[in-house]
Order: sequence, then structure tokens, then C-alpha cells
Amino acid sequence: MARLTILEHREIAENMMWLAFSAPQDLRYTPGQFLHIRVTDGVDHLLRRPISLCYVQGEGGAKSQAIAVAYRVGGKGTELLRKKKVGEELDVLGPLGNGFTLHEGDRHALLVGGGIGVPPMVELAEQLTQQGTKVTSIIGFQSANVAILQEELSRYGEVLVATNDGSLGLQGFVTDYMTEELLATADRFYACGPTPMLRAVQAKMDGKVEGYLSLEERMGCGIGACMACVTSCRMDDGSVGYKKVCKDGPVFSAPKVVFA
Amino acid sequence: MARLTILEHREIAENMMWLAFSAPQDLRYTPGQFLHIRVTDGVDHLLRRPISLCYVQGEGGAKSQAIAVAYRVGGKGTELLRKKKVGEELDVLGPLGNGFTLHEGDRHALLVGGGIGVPPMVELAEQLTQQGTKVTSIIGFQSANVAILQEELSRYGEVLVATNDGSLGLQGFVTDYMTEELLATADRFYACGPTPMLRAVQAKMDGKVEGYLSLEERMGCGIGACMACVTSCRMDDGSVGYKKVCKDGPVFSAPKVVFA
Amino acid sequence: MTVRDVDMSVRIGPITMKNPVTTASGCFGFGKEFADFYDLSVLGSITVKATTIEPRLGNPTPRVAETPGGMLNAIGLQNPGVELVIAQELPHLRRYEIPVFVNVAGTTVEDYVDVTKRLMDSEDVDAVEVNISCPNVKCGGIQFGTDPLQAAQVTEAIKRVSRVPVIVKLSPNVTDIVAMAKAVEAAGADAISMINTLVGMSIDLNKRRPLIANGVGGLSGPAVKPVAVRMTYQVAQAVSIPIIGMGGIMTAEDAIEFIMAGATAVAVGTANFVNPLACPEIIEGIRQYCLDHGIASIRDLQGAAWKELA
Amino acid sequence: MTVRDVDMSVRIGPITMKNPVTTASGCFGFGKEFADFYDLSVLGSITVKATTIEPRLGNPTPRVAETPGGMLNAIGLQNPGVELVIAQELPHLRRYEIPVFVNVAGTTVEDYVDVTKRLMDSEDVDAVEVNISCPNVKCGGIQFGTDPLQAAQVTEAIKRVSRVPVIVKLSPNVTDIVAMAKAVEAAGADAISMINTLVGMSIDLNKRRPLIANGVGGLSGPAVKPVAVRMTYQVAQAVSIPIIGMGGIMTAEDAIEFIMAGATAVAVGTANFVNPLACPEIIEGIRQYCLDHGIASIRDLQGAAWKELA
Ligand SMILES: Cc1cc2nc3c(=O)[nH]c(=O)nc-3n(C[C@H](O)[C@H](O)[C@H](O)COP(=O)(O)OP(=O)(O)OC[C@H]3O[C@@H](n4cnc5c(N)ncnc54)[C@H](O)[C@@H]3O)c2cc1C
Ligand SMILES: Cc1cc2nc3c(=O)[nH]c(=O)nc-3n(C[C@H](O)[C@H](O)[C@H](O)COP(=O)(O)OP(=O)(O)OC[C@H]3O[C@@H](n4cnc5c(N)ncnc54)[C@H](O)[C@@H]3O)c2cc1C
Ligand SMILES: Cc1cc2nc3c(=O)[nH]c(=O)nc-3n(C[C@H](O)[C@H](O)[C@H](O)COP(=O)(O)O)c2cc1C
Ligand SMILES: Cc1cc2nc3c(=O)[nH]c(=O)nc-3n(C[C@H](O)[C@H](O)[C@H](O)COP(=O)(O)O)c2cc1C
Ligand code: FES
Ligand code: FES
Repeated sequence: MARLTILEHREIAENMMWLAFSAPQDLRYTPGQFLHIRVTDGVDHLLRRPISLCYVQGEGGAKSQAIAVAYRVGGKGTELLRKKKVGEELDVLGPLGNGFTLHEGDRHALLVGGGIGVPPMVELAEQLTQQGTKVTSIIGFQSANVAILQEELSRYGEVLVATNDGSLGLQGFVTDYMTEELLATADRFYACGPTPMLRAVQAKMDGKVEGYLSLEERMGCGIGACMACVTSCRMDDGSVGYKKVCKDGPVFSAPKVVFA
Repeated sequence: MARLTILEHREIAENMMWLAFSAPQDLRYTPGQFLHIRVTDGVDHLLRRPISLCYVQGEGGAKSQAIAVAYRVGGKGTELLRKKKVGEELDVLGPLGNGFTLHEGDRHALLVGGGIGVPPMVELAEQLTQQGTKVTSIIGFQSANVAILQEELSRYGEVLVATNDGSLGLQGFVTDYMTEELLATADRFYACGPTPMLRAVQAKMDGKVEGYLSLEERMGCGIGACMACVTSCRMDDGSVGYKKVCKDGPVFSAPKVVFA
Repeated sequence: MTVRDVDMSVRIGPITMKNPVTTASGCFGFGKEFADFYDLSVLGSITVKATTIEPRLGNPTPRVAETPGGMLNAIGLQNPGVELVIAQELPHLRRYEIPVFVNVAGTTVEDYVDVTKRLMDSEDVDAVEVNISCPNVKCGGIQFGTDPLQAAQVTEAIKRVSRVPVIVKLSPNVTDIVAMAKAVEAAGADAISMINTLVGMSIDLNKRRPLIANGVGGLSGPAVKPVAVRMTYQVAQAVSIPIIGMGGIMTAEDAIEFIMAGATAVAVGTANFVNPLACPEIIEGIRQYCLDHGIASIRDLQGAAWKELA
Repeated sequence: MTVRDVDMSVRIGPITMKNPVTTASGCFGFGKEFADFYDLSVLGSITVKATTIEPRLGNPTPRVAETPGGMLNAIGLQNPGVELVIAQELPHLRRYEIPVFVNVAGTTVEDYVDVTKRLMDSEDVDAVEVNISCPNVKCGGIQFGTDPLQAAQVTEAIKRVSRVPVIVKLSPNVTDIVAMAKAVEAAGADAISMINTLVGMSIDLNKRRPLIANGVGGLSGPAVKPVAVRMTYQVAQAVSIPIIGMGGIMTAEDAIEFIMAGATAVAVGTANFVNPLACPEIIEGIRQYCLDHGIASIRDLQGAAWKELA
């Protein structure tokens, strides 16, 4: 837990904000982890907001200078968060949870992001590229006005964009890009986005490409203590049980996730 | 009700703040009235804080440029208020209530203020001076570190200061200055401060000088609708009943006030 | 799903409110003060401060305290008594051409009946709201608010003498709010209003005593909204008379939450203290919400949270 | 009035807590997660999540919602069952050398008795806290929490099999909290903890359905503090067993408010989610408050709000 100074804060698409703040000392993180951010010091919005780590500027550990996240202003808490100005402090817990697993030998990874599921793909792309894995990003949005991070991701490899209304890229869904040919070239996939997208991706990849899904759930504590954020998973013994998104996840091995 | 821009905000003594903000259009006011200030847009501190109008910069009506108040940071709401910066907006209701009555023919008025009861005396001194009434201010504080507005008041006439610990001016109470001689020269007195002070002033002045007391009470609405802020008063028919500090007061004719 | 205009009208028994928003008793005085801020005729109705048979001085001060997300009050039914209310407070409200609901309080069944009888002499009363739930007066009605049998008795007694609709206001300080609601419905109540305040306390650490002179006070404001919404949701499914929902409504969204929970109309209380324009802003906000969501009549949202999806 | 050090210790029956702060059940898991943030041995005691005889999966999600000044939860007693709790969760807590209170839940009196009996086989249980008040499980104990007779029965039954002190946790969703407290005291309870959550609801305007999958949830956090303080104040004057007060404690001042109301110890719940360091900060804050105010023993403040001034 730390109070971190806001370094950048600006709108990057309609109601989509880019927020960078100073990194805590000895930052340790993996892509896919989240930060648990308090939006006010008062009690009117008590719970912290989980927001994925998007990008870490500088090198790891004590050398990293800033953490950036990208978030959508949707409800009351993010509305308050948007009002914070450069120079103000932010009460941040984390990085928390279980991020994406990188596999050293991978030659080609597909990064699949939908809407506010796109941000964690940036740091993931960075780290995959660094270890020599080629990256193709497939990202989907409602429409062009809320599209984010396309440019950032294009630094690491090809970016395929889909929008529901066709206002940017392909008209359709991210899964429309997932041809047999493309999947045949991929060693791994990493996906984050709305549940319907994750369900479709899981089905599409099943038996073809191994990979990970990053899930969302409403949280209380964010650290595994309150049992608020459970999600159905296939356990090691084959039964279906609950895992905690905040602690066991948010990232799970794709075949383990059981959608309702 | 208006959203007014903060023009000045600084500490003038220990935990005593000076706050000036733009005046609403067509400001009408009398000294002794109060402003009902919201300290947060959130719900964690729901009730407005009543703070006396201290000074109006510029001329009356549309010509006035700024309203200033002086307040003590004591509880949670004023702690939040203190954090507001120049340029931010303030949600202000008022000026509200029944201020001090000025009497044109008065030659000499005693202004008695204790602690955070001193602020309303400044605008009162200004207006009395303008109508040709000579002003003597008698102000009391716990100690020198929380003394405020002595300089401002000295622009209008003599200022007599008392502190409980003797760290500034006379060691003692404001009433210690109220000699028979002084009272004999006064046509009117105006007092605002803690209840024990007001009670002592009322007793001292009784039958000698006519005047007014400005009272404090915890408020709900500030506009006379909720009955939170009642205080015991002698009614026109001689009985004792409740008057509302927010609407009938905060200023009452001294003999009408019945202290518990 | 575009609608041109929204039908905002609702019915509380035989009374039509042109929109679903009334004021919560005790939070709006007798209207005068708010008339300085806006034209009261925009309101769906006005509900005035509790009235007793005799004038009452109420409790000593402090009478209010701030709490996280809410406030405590223990005004103690200060009011000039029903005679003066009829003579001096109610007549001026007629000019706004909106229904006037008069909140009635007392210590015994006879008190309630006497106030109601007296109010029947006035042409300025469109409904009585029976306050069986004020937590701030010793023997001041709370026993009627926590016992279904006594609640039914006082309701019946008032129904017998009232020629206007009788709204019974429920206390949330009970184990079983549904039992209370059913009891007053069976006793003839024309509508229910809910909730009155939760009994609470704040302690002044410096004085080492309760902050409010009365000791306990009634908790209101956003803090209580989840309790009020839950009770409205439960009661709306158990009775068939209309409900006026309240407890922490600050915005149009809050009002719609109560309507979806099953309230026919809503009352705005504490919000008036924070923002004197709360009521007109909420009314406009509800209209705008309906326009934005293609809702032709506010009545279409009533109970939406438990009714079958269309 | 200067004191050098503060005696922070309090007693819950035969148990000594070195300071008055424990964790609220369900808000601290089994401690593990918070051990990453600080050394749990600073706590006065630790109260762990509710345990049932069989493993329970709990309710579907969403299980939590934010409300003004508070939150709703409907976890639904998810827990691995008493066997696994004894085998895997409790042993590691011994190293902190603080009393461990185990929250016990069930559907029938037999359930409660069976869990308690099983816990008696463990050396790692210093007290059982009987959760007769969880509002989030159908038939999950709430009937015991709202009826004095049933509360007494379950208390007696547990007392008969427990060799450690029995703390009974009261529900605030009742008309008469004092009657509940007296009933469990008469039935042999060694202490009372209060309050559990208020039953509330939030509605998702977009879905037009309750936001929490379970429909209703339990309201906790600062919003409920005035209700919790009021009940503590009333119960403390009516019983002679110690009270563990809770409901919305975020700061040391909040904790002291409960102690002045009559609580012997306090529990911190929701605050742990907002600030994982809440408990140690509150403990230090209480100590500092006592130093600043010349209070030699925290016990001197217990009930100060209603005891005669010294
Ligand atoms: C692991 C994880 C990572 C996330 N990463 C991002 C990200 O990088 N960028 C981004 O824009 N959003 C992200 N989200 C979603 C983000 O947490 C919610 O959009 C946000 O909490 C909504 O807060 P609000 O104040 O706008 O809404 P409100 O409606 O005011 O929120 C009320 C409560 O509900 C919770 N809540 C509401 N919506 C969601 C949701 N979709 N998921 C979880 N909790 C929710 C809030 O946290 C809060 O507790 C992530 C969610 C999770 C679980
Ligand atoms: C008519 C009037 C004029 C005032 N003028 C001034 C002034 O010019 N300068 C100044 O410093 N103070 C003034 N006060 C006192 C000021 O209102 C309180 O100090 C302030 O409200 C305390 O708020 P807080 O957030 O610090 O305390 P908190 O303890 O957080 O306040 C909690 C609640 O109690 C109320 N409250 C607490 N103390 C008082 C009090 N002494 N009087 C009334 N309400 C109180 C608050 O308004 C709030 O509703 C005036 C009070 C009144 C009634
Ligand atoms: C200051 C104050 C005075 C009140 N007086 C009354 C009253 O006289 N009669 C009554 O039935 N309810 C009274 N109430 C309760 C309100 O009408 C309403 O039921 C409650 O405050 C919840 O709504 P809110 O959260 O919007 O304020 C009063 C509430 C407050 C805050
Ligand atoms: C997420 C959550 C889970 C809870 N689980 C339990 C539980 O298992 N057993 C219990 O007796 N109380 C449970 N409670 C109630 C708390 O122990 C406590 O009584 C209540 O939250 C009030 O305290 P607070 O406002 O400090 O949170 C739970 C509360 C929360 C918020
Ligand atoms: S949010 Fe508390 S366990 Fe995941
Ligand atoms: S504060 Fe509401 S009547 Fe004075």
C-alpha cells in the first residue's frame, strides 16, 4: 500500500483515461496483475477499484519510474478518479493477484483484448517481445470513439482491430480474426475482456491453442480475505469449485474456467 | 445557492483560515449573516457548515467582488474545507439569517467578539464606520497563537484584546474591559462568541447598554425548515419559547435571549 | 424506443400526483422556506411536518448530528399544534394546486383521532400521513410502529374519522416490516409510506455523552438507502396498496431505485437540507431518465426489479 | 493528567486480550492474507470466518455492492467446513500468541452443536462466536437471531458442549435488541458481539434487478455506525457480560465511541478492505488517544457515555 504521485492523467478516447503515477519502491509485478485504487479518502465510495496494470515505464524493481493504467469512466468511483490532477496522490494497493504466465520458448503469441480488457496487453506485449516471442494483438471495441492503445500495441507487432459497428477496422468480433491459419501459427493466447468475448475465445481456442483468460468480478478486499470475487473453476480433482479472482486470478489457465 | 470560485485561502493563525471567494451576482447582505457552505460534493459530510460573513470586498450589490470568511479548522468538515485550493469552486448558500441591526444615530458602538465570534465584527465595523458610528472592538482568544483579525479591526478604531493565558493583551476575559466608564460612552453593543462569553456580556450590559447577541446552534437546513437550531427566547407575550437561530437569528436582541 | 414526453403521473388511492415526488415530513417545514427557492407547484405533492393536537416544544438542542453518509435528528415533534397549523400554515399551500399531505402524530390512539378529526374541518388537507414511527419522543407513537396489532388499531381508528385517504408511515426499526405493512393494509390504510428513520446514536468524545441532547436520534440520508430499498422491495410484493418510498434519496437515480423496488411515489427528505433545489432537480432527472430510456410512463418502472421482464 | 503508558488490556470472560481490538468475522479470512501486511501478533485477538459443519459454496456472484458510506455483502457462509478449518486454517494462527475466536454458523441447533463439539477437539480455539445473525443464507441462522427464545435455546445448547467461552453475535434487524441480549445472557452467554449487518438491497438500474445475486445483502461500514453505537449503548446498560462492539469502525475515534457506549472490546470489519493496515492503526490510535487524554487504562472509558461522571 502506498501513496503515489500522479504524473499523467488525460483522456485518450471518449471516457477512457490514461493515468500514470510514480512507482512504489522495489516494484515487483507481472503483466495481468491489477492495482487496487482508492478513489476518495472519504467514506462515500468505500471500496477500492481494481484496475489492471497497463504499462511500467523504466526498468523493473527500484529502477521503474512510473506505472500506467487505462480505465473507463463508467460509475461514480471512476468519475471521482477522473477528477484527480497531476501532482495529487493516489492510494494504491498492489500490484495484486496472479498475472499472465510467460513461456520462454514461445515463438508467437496472440493477445486478445476487448474494451477495458485491452490495457493489460501492453505490458504483456512488452515482456513477450523482450523474451523474443512474436506478438499479434487482436483487439475489439464497441466503436472507434472508445478505441484505445492501438498505437501502443502496434509498437510490438501487428494489431488487428474489430468494432461492433465497423467504425474502425473489421466490423464484428475479435473471434472473426481467429482463422484456422492464424491459430495454427500461435503457441499461446492471452485474453482479457468482457465475459461473452472470453467465452467465445475459450470455445474457439479449445484444443487448438493453449492460453489464459483474465476475469473480472466485483471485489471486496482484493487480497483474498472476503470471498466476494469467486468464479467457477475446474479443480485439480475434476470437480467444479470456486476460485478467487483477486488472489487465484485474475488470470486463469483457459480450460480451467467454467462459464455459467 | 451558487458555486463560487475561491480567490484566497490561507492560514492566518493556528488552524484559523481566511477564505475569500467570488461574490454571487446581486449580493445582498447585512453583517452578522452567515453563509451555508458545503464542504464536499460527496455524501460523507452531508450537512453544510454555517460560517459568518466576515468581510465583503468592493461595494454592495453587483459591485462587490468577493466575500471573505474566517474559520477555525476543528472537525472533519472544516478539515476538508481547508484542503480546497484557490481556483476551485465552493457550493455556498446564502447569505442567510437575520444579521445585526445598525442604528443610524449611534455615536459609539462596542463590538465584542470571542474566538470564532470575531469574524462578523469586521464587516460590522466597516458599515458602522461608514454611517459615522465610532467603533471600539473588544476581542478575546484562548491565546496569542489563535488570535485573528486584530489588524483588520484596528482599521476602524481601537481594539482591546484579552487572552485566557495572557499571551496577548490583557490576561482575562472580554468583560474585564467593560468598565462602567466605557459602558457609559456606548450607545450600542454587538457580541458574538461562545455561550459563556455571551452570557457574561448579557449580564454586564443588562440595563446599561442596548445591544445584540449572535448565537450558534447545530443546524440541519439553515433556512428555517427543519427546526434543528432552536434557542430559547423571550417572546413578545413574555413567555419563553423557541426561535430558530438560522432564520430568526443568528442575531437576537440581547434581552430576548434566555440562556439555559 | 423514442418517447416524446413522459407520463409522470401516479395515483395514491384516489389522489393523482402529477409526478411521483413528494417531500418527506419534517424536512420541508410547511413549505414556506422552499418557496423562496422555487415554485412549489412543480412538486407531485407536499407532505408537511408532523402535527399534534397540542403545540409541542420538542427536544432540547443539539437536535441534529452528522454521521457518515447521513444525519441523526431528534427534533421531537416541535409544532404549533393542529389549530394553528390549520389556521396559519395550510391555507397558503392551496395556491400551488398540488395535493397536501398532513403528517399526524400523537401519544395515544385518541390523540391521533383528535388531530385527524380536527383536520377534517379544513379544506386544505388532501391526505393524512399517520406517523406511527417517530423514534424521538418518549411514548410518542413508536409503540404503534413496532407492534402490528397496535398499528392496525390506530389505522382503523383514524380511518373511521377520515374522509381523505390515510397513508400510514412505517418504522424500519422492526424485525418484520412485511407483517407491519400487512397489518395496516388489512386495517384499511390507503397507502404506506416508508421508511421513517432508523434509531441511532452518536457520542461526543469530548463530553463523553451522546451528542444529541435526546440521546438517541433518527438516522436518515444516503446511509439508510439500502435498508429502505430492501424494505420497499419486500413490502411492495406483499401488499397491494401504493407505497411512497423514501430514505436517502439524493438523485433521480435513487428515486428510480425505489420505484423499481416497488414504490409508486417517493419522498425526498434530508436531501433538501443539502440542496434546497433537490426536489425539482430530482423531478426533472426522472423525466430525463425516462426520455433517455424510452419509458413512456413512470408507472412502467414500478416494481420492475421483481416483476417479470416484459 | 500525564500517563506514561496505557493499560490496553481487556477481558472477555476468562480471556485476556492485550488490547481491545479484534477482527470482525468474515472480514479477515483466516488471517493469512493480512499476515503479508503486518505481524498479526499486534492484534488483541483474531476472529475468523464463519465455519459450518459441511463445506459450503456460498452464494452466486455478484456478492458485494458499494453503497453510500458502506457496502452490501452476501457471501453466504462459503467455507471449507469445520474439519478443514481445524486441520488447515487454525493451527498456523497459534504462532501469533493471541486468542482465536471461531465464528460458528448453522441451520439447526444440531448444526451449531456439532460444529462446536468438533471445535472442542482442537487446541487452537479460544472462544466460539455464535453467528445467529447472518442475513445472507436462507434458513441460515437468522431465525435464531430475531427470536429471543430461539436465541436462548441455541446459546444453551452450545454452552452445554463448549469448554471455551461462548460469544453470541446479535443481529441488528430486530425490534428489541435489549430483549435479545438479555435472552442470550440468561442462557449463559459469556459475551455478546454486536452488530452483524443490517439487511439491505441495491438495485442495478440497467438490469432492473437487485445488484447482488442473492437479492438482499448485509449492510456494513460507516453508514451503520450510528445504529451499532445506539444498540451497544442500550445493551451495555441492560446486561453485565462484556460486549464486543462493531459496525463501521474505521478509526481509533470510532473504536472509542463504541467503548464509551459500553463495549469492552471492538471488532474491525469492512475497514480492513479499505485499508489492510486498519487494525494496527486503530490499536495505535487508541493508545495515542489515551496518552493524549491522560487515560491510564482503556477500561476507564468503558461505558463512559452513560456512567456517572467521575
Ligand atoms: C482484475 C480486474 C482488472 C480490471 N482492469 C480494468 C482496467 O484496466 N481498466 C478498466 O477500465 N477497468 C478495469 N476493470 C473494471 C473496473 O474495476 C470497473 O470498471 C470499476 O471498478 C468500476 O468502478 P466505477 O466506480 O466506475 O463503478 P461503480 O458502479 O461506482 O462501482 C461500484 C462498485 O462495483 C465495482 N464494479 C463495478 N463494475 C465492475 C466491474 N466491471 N468489475 C469489477 N468491479 C466492478 C466497483 O469496483 C465498485 O466496488 C478491472 C476489473 C477487475 C476485476
Ligand atoms: C451562525 C453561525 C455562524 C458561525 N460562524 C463561524 C465563523 O465565522 N467561523 C468559524 O470558524 N465558525 C463559525 N461557526 C461555527 C462553525 O459552524 C462550526 O465550527 C463548524 O460547523 C464545525 O464544523 P466541523 O466540520 O469543523 O466540525 P464537525 O464536528 O465535523 O461538524 C459536525 C456537524 O456539527 C456541526 N457543528 C459542529 N460544531 C458546531 C458549532 N460550534 N456550531 C454550529 N454547528 C456546529 C457542523 O456544522 C456539522 O453539521 C458558526 C456557527 C453558526 C451557527
Ligand atoms: C430533521 C428531520 C425531521 C423529521 N421529522 C419527521 C416528522 O415530523 N414526521 C415524520 O413522519 N417523519 C419525520 N422525519 C423522517 C423523514 O420524513 C423521512 O422518513 C426520513 O428522514 C428518511 O428520508 P430521508 O433519508 O430522505 O431524509 C424527519 C426527518 C428529519 C431528517
Ligand atoms: C464480506 C463480509 C463477510 C462477513 N462474514 C461474516 C461471517 O461469516 N460471520 C459473521 O458473524 N459476520 C460476518 N460479517 C459481519 C461482520 O463480522 C460485522 O459484524 C459487520 O460487517 C459490521 O462490522 P463492519 O461495519 O466493521 O464491517 C461479514 C461482513 C462482511 C462485510
Ligand atoms: S475480493 Fe476479497 S477475496 Fe477477492
Ligand atoms: S437549521 Fe433547519 S430550522 Fe434552522
